[in-house]
Amino acid sequence: MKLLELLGYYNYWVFAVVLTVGLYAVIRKRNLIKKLIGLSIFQSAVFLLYITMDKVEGGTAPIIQKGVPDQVFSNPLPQVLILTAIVVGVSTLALGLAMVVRIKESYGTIEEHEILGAD
Amino acid sequence: MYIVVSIAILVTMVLALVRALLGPTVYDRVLAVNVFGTKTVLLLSVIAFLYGRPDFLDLALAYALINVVGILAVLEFFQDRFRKQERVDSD
Amino acid sequence: MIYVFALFLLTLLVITAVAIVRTENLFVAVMLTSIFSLLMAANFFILDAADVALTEAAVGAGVTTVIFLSALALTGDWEKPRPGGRTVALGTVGVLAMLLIYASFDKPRLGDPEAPVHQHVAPWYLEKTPEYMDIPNVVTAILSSFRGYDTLGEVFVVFAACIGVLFILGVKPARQTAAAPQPVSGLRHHLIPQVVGRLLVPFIVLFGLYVQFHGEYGPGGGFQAGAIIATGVILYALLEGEAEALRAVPRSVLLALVVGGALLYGAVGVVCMLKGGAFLDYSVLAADPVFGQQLGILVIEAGVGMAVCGALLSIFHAFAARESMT
Amino acid sequence: MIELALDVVSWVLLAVGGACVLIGGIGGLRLPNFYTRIHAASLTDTMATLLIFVGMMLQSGLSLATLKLFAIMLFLLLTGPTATYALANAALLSGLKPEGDTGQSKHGENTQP
Repeated sequence: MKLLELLGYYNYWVFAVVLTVGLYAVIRKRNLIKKLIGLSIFQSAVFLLYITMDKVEGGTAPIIQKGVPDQVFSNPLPQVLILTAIVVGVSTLALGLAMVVRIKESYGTIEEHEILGAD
Repeated sequence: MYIVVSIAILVTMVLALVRALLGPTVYDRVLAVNVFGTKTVLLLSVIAFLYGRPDFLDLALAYALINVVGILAVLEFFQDRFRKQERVDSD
Repeated sequence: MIYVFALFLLTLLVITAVAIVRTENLFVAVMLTSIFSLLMAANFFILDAADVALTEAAVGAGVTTVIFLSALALTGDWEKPRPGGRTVALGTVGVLAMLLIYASFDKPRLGDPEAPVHQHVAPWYLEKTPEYMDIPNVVTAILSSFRGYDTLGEVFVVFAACIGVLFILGVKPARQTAAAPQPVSGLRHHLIPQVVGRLLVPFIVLFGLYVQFHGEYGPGGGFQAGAIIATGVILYALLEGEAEALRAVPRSVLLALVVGGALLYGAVGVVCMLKGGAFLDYSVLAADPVFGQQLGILVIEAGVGMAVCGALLSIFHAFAARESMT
Repeated sequence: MIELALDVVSWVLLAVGGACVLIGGIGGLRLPNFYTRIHAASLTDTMATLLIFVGMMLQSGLSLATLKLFAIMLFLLLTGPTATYALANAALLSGLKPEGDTGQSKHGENTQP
């Protein structure tokens, strides 16, 4: 029983590791695009946490089928939050990349230390 | 029966990921992404049947259609860079 | 049994994330990011989140890769490695990981029905949806009707991001390079992808519309449909060249789509107020409240689809136009 | 009786499809250079798609799901080879020459695409 019970927490551990990998990329890497990629990994980890919480044992996706009498459903609420968060995430990512392109044109580099040096 | 097929697909995904990480030339990585995409479509269809909810096949259909866009975008990206390199070499 | 799949795919997810951060070549990082998004969609699907998986698929496979590649084409392709000790960064990140893993032990196990998150609001939604809206897809019902005001906020965020990108990339570059911006021709000499692509684009757009209007009965809705249709037009732009795609869907139409989608959403809210209900309370839209809700959901999903499709496409064209300038 | 026959046939198809997928994965990993790997990956892709989807279609009988399965199979069969062709074409154009019989990949490091 111990292994199966530990297995139940595996999702949270993966969330913790992917979150810290994303944070490491944002902190450590100096290339602005690599920072944005790290940010999107960080975001995906948070999405994974929300969707892990919505799963109910033996439940299916919350789409009510007419015929089936009593059906166990997974929790629809986190899915709604994450659905919009993904599209917003891509839009802000595009905004970030647009700024990186303009930084490259005015500073000639997208390495953070060179930009700070140039100022 | 679906479980055996999904296990086979998952193992192939691992192999494709290893090829994506190792791949010497960049085109190996593009090939790995292509293989990975096709396997995801297969995996999603098999799991939709495994869960007994065949009306979720829309997801696999979406992937089947959209996968090729990423690959062509990569090749377009390479073609531009190759053409820019040629222009730099010529003048 | 789902533990086997979840175990496999989550481990792959961690490996891909670490690989993305470690590679020096940014292009390889973008390729691994598209694998990362494929894995995320598979994970969402296994955890019973069909709508979210479809959104991740529609957005992750096509649009994210294309936007990243356009940005890479305009900036450098290589990342300068950073010498020096990594101990400080690794130390802080390691401590944070330990804390998070320690905190996860008093969380409910995966799929535990008695978990507090399933006790309060979710059962109410699951009961009230057949009663108020009578549509099968509870996620779309919550997204568009119970939390319609919040989704309105989401549409305005996408709208603002699109306008932001257009402003930032609209300005002429400081140093106009001497080379005349030769028209970016599509994959000209690739005959086979062009023929197949020309055959595929209508099906992608048709599938996008199917996802749009199928939002009540199965996984689907405005966000996914907008992303899928945008991916279809991006495929057309890749094959025929960006100028050709602009001729097919000109910029004025794109801006009209973005503004129209957001306005349509707001207008439905105002109409509800005019007919005596609260803002975005669709039951007053028609005589029978259930039909009014369904009508309201259909119209605002169309508004969301238009806004997202227009925003993603104008972002793509802004990047592509920038590419042909430099 | 028919039900049993259908089940057996679809199981066989699924098993062979799974084996095909596995062969493609292993081939993609072990073969020496790019052009041999592209053979392994793409040929078995198309074959496995055919087998697995026909196997599943037999299981689901005449229903909307069968139509969706057929549509997925059709688009996969359409886009898979196209993507592989475009990939091989781009690789050839950018100077990655297929090896003769030397077998070792000339482009060791991926700095030069």
